[in-house]
Amino acid sequence: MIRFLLGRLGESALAVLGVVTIVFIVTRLLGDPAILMLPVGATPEQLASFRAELGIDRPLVVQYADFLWNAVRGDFGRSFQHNRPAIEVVAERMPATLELASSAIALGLLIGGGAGMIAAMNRGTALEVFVMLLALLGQATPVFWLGLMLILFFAVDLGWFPTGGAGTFWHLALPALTLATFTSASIARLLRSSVIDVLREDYVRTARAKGLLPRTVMVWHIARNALIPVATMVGILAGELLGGSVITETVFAWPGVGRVIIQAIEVKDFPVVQAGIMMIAVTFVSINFLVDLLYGVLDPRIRLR
Amino acid sequence: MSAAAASAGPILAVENLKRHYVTAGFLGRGKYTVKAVDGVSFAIGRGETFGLVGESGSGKSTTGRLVLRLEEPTSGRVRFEGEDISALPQSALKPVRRRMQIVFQDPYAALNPRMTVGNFVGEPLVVHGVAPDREDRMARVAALFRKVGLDPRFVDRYPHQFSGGQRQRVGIARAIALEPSLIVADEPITALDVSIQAQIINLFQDLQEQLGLAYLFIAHDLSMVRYLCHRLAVMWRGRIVELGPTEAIFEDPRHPYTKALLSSVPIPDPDRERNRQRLVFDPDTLRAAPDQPMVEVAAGHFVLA
Amino acid sequence: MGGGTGNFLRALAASKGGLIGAVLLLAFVLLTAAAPLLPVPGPTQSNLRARLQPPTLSLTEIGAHPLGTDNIGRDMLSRILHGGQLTLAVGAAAVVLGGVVGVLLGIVAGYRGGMWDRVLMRLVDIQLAFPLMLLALIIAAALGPSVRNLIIVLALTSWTRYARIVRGQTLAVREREFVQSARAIAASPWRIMTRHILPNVMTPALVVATLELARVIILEAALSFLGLGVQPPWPSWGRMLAEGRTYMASAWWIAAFPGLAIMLTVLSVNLLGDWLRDYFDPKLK
Amino acid sequence: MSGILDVSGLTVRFDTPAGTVHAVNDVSYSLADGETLGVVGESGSGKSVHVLAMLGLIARPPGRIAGGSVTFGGRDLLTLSEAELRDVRGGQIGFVFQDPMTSLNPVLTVGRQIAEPVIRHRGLSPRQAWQRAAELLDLVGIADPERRLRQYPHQFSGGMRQRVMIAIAVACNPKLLIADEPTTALDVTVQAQILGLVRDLKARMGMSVIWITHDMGVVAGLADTVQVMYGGRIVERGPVRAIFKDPRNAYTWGLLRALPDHGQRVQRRLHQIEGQPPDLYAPPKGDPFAPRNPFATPRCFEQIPPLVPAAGAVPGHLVAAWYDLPRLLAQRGDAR
Repeated sequence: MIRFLLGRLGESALAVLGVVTIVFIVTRLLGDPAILMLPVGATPEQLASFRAELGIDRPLVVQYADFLWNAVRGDFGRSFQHNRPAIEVVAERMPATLELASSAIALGLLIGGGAGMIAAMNRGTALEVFVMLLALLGQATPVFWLGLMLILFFAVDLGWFPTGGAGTFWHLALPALTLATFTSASIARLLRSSVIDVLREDYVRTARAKGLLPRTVMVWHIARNALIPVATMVGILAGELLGGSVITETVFAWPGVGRVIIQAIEVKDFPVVQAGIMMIAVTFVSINFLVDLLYGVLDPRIRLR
Repeated sequence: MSAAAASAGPILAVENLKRHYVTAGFLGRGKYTVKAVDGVSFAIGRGETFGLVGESGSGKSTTGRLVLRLEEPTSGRVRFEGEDISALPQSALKPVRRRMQIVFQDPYAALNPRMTVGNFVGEPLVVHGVAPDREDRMARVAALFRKVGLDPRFVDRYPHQFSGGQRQRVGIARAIALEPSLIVADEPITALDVSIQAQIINLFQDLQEQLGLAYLFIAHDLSMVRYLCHRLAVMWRGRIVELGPTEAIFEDPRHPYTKALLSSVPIPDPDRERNRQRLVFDPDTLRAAPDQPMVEVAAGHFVLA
Repeated sequence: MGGGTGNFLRALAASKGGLIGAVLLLAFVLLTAAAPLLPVPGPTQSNLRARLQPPTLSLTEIGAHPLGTDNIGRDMLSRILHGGQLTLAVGAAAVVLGGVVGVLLGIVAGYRGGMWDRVLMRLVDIQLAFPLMLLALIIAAALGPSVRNLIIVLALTSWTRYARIVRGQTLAVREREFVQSARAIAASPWRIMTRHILPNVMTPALVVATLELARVIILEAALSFLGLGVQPPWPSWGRMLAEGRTYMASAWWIAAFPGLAIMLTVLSVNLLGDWLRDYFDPKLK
Repeated sequence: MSGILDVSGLTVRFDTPAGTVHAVNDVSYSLADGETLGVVGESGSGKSVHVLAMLGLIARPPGRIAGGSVTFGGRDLLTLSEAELRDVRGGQIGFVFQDPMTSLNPVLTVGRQIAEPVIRHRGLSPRQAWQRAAELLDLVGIADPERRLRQYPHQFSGGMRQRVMIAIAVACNPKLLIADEPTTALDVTVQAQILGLVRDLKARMGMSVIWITHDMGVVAGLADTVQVMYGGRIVERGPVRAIFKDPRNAYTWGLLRALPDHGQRVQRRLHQIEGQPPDLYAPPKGDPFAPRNPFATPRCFEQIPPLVPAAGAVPGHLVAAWYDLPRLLAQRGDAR
């Protein structure tokens, strides 16, 4: 188990390093930041001094090392839009994003887990078809469109919820539901097929041959095993969810990191874009690390190798 | 060794062959070595059937794959038709592969499900440029089909349209396509129904007569081994513990493991089976030194003492 | 697919979900492909006198707009059909591009093992540690919006899924005895990879492709919604949705219909993909 | 004829997209108290399916019991409700399956898996059940039971897992133990140990055993009665010595002849049964073995032979054949 943990920790660190590298490469792909960031009509002298200030006149390797070191310290430069360290701008939005994302994943597990179990336990019935149809629709619905439609009906027409912003539970409800739709649909579908796979396993037949009660078979022999692939999936879904939060936040004017990133892209405030992306990527990697721990807890074959 | 083999020298001579796997240990506590094959030596004469017998984990299949260089030996030598092939680079093995072929255990995994059986049997001819002309090749394939007792009209079918025994015939047809002098048969009847096993064993016998083939017959089924093999070697934990003429080993087993193994085989005769004395064998009492030589207890009958 | 095309089509016809998905998808493909030939106004042709007209939902009224018009009087039906053309083409191109790259790398990594495998799988892990939406976002922002860049971005988010599945499948197939048998007859690695491994990893790759098409269509719409995809005036479903946002309270149809189009397309692809997966699943046979 | 188990006319079908599989056809037999019945057959012979079906362990659909009755403890198992059947399974009838690697739940401790049926059927507290589980591990010859109970299946070897499966099967002192190819996946030395263990347990606990296998050698040593199945039917049944020494069905005879003779090594050709197993989607009109049977008479192709006492054989020796095998063999001068 310790070996497993250390291994996963190493992989997580490597993943973060990879993210830093991608961000570095992409920001260099953007072209000359000096031209992008200074107003049109800047003199060559101004450009040169700006480049020197940013350090982008030095060799790429040096820039990369510098970028890495700064990233480790959380220094992504100053946001010219807000005129303060980019990391600060992002960090203060982080709680809002986490609130939204964790509500969505909790909601997704609840709805998706329930729907998946209901579908698997009622195989061949109209109920299964209905639940799975809902799940298919949930996976096919674009997040931003769903958000807009929810606003249209529940906020604009019915006036039950605010159209945007944050603060109260009522502000959270619609964006969390929007974001949770895809997650719950995916979990429901995965759990159902996972349960169906487990039903074919020999050990389920053994459990039934022991004359165990259906409830015991369901909980301890089927669900317990069927949850293992779902646990892996939660890590991947977290990625979809964090990505989706960018859009959801934009649609609902939710003051989170995603919205800041989009706004920063529009005005080319790259320090903020970098800091925001790093923040989300690190969150994602951490979630996956936790999911792997959970995986080890669920599956003794991993724990006790 | 049979008289014919002695005159021409062995077709295959294996000397002190080893295959060790290094596996990561528990809790990162260093590595440990699995000695899958640990110093195996034997020779097979032309036209001879040599049995390699052992239970799972004895290293018998690995030995077969090492002989064919499908796996790389850790140390030791394999001489085929007088030539040391253990040091040849894979690219230089092509001519050797014409003379030495393999038949596998599982007739379901042994055929490419996406290739017609005709193309599958004809593939060696293409690879070795034996019959580049398609018409010529298909004529040869038809002849091979007849030789192994398959209807040549089936060449355009896919493997899933055949039963286990027929698939095994397809595998054998492919193996003899290049007219080899040695076939490694890796448990070729284990996965077949009892009523089909005899068909395949008889086919092996017939082909040996017609083509002068030598077999390295790997098996755990001792009754078929006794029937088919001229000589045999018993493997246990990566080493040969006893080697000799088949009858000598069955009539007068010397090694405790051989005795235990022979006494474990159920006899399809109620009277003899019920009076059978099963010999138990305690592996912990036996630890041959790593380089201990085998002792000749009778003509050609060797035991690891 | 040894059973032949006949069996395949018969099984498709016998399944409810698969058939609905296939028919729906085919209808979308044909309708959008035929959009220029249909008797609708051009997608960029505006008519300020007919702006924000509500849908008539009738195909018989000559000169009417069945799905209404947008804020500058462009016909919604025409825009949806033409936008779909682009969405489907971009999606298909990205899925094929990502698929070719991913399948190729997956096979090489799985069959060759060693360094190839380690490097490639590290790359995949790193990229998967990056929420795809964000990856697409920064790359789209970096490369600038254009159809070509859009395809590249989408393919870049897609190849890892193929590579992962195909590599895993290759590892399994590599141990199958027919591959050993191919090595035993001295078949070249190229021959083994193309004749023995590729055909046996194509079905999982095909299943990935359909599920990826669904994902890529949504992602494309999202990027266009954020203004990082297809550029105006050419219509795209995501873009139309973004434009409709402003008029949501007064003209719901501008945002509703493109979203519905996305949903139905993705739904049909997913239905087809689900069925394909079940059809090829050896456990179900 | 009344024993612990009476099977009468059991017929099982599988409805698949490719057609209906005639898996078990009109199978009838009776098992006496304390008897060991060896059921021999190849894949597709119906030997496993028929016992799984009678205890409701086949998937329905596609499986379907198309007829018959199975009397156990005075009740017809086929008419019991699922809840009543659950009380029988694991309590009065214990099961051991073929593959010990996949038959145990990988995420539960071995102790828990042994304790489950004891809690369920004997109503013991978890603590008492754990105690019983330790006794059972000891009974099946696993050393250090207290520690082993807390381990997971992947920490056991194949033979040890099969011992655990046996412990589970006999946990509630069943009247009947059904073993479905329990040693097929094991090495021959391990198989010998398991066979010894089952013989030992049977002597101690006095249960009846149905042992399903394809290995004639295994039944020779274990069974009182042998029942040979082919194409979903019983083709021959009788006391073990009679089956081996005086086979009356050409399939049984062929099977025995196809095995190498253990007595001596003669380089003769093995007797081979020609052809392929029957197509269960479209079973032949007559005797399913007829197309592969060198002794087949025209009637064999037309009509299914009933299972009747063999002429001039020991009591209880039944055969389904239209031909008189001993006479035909004598004509050929080929008696075994």
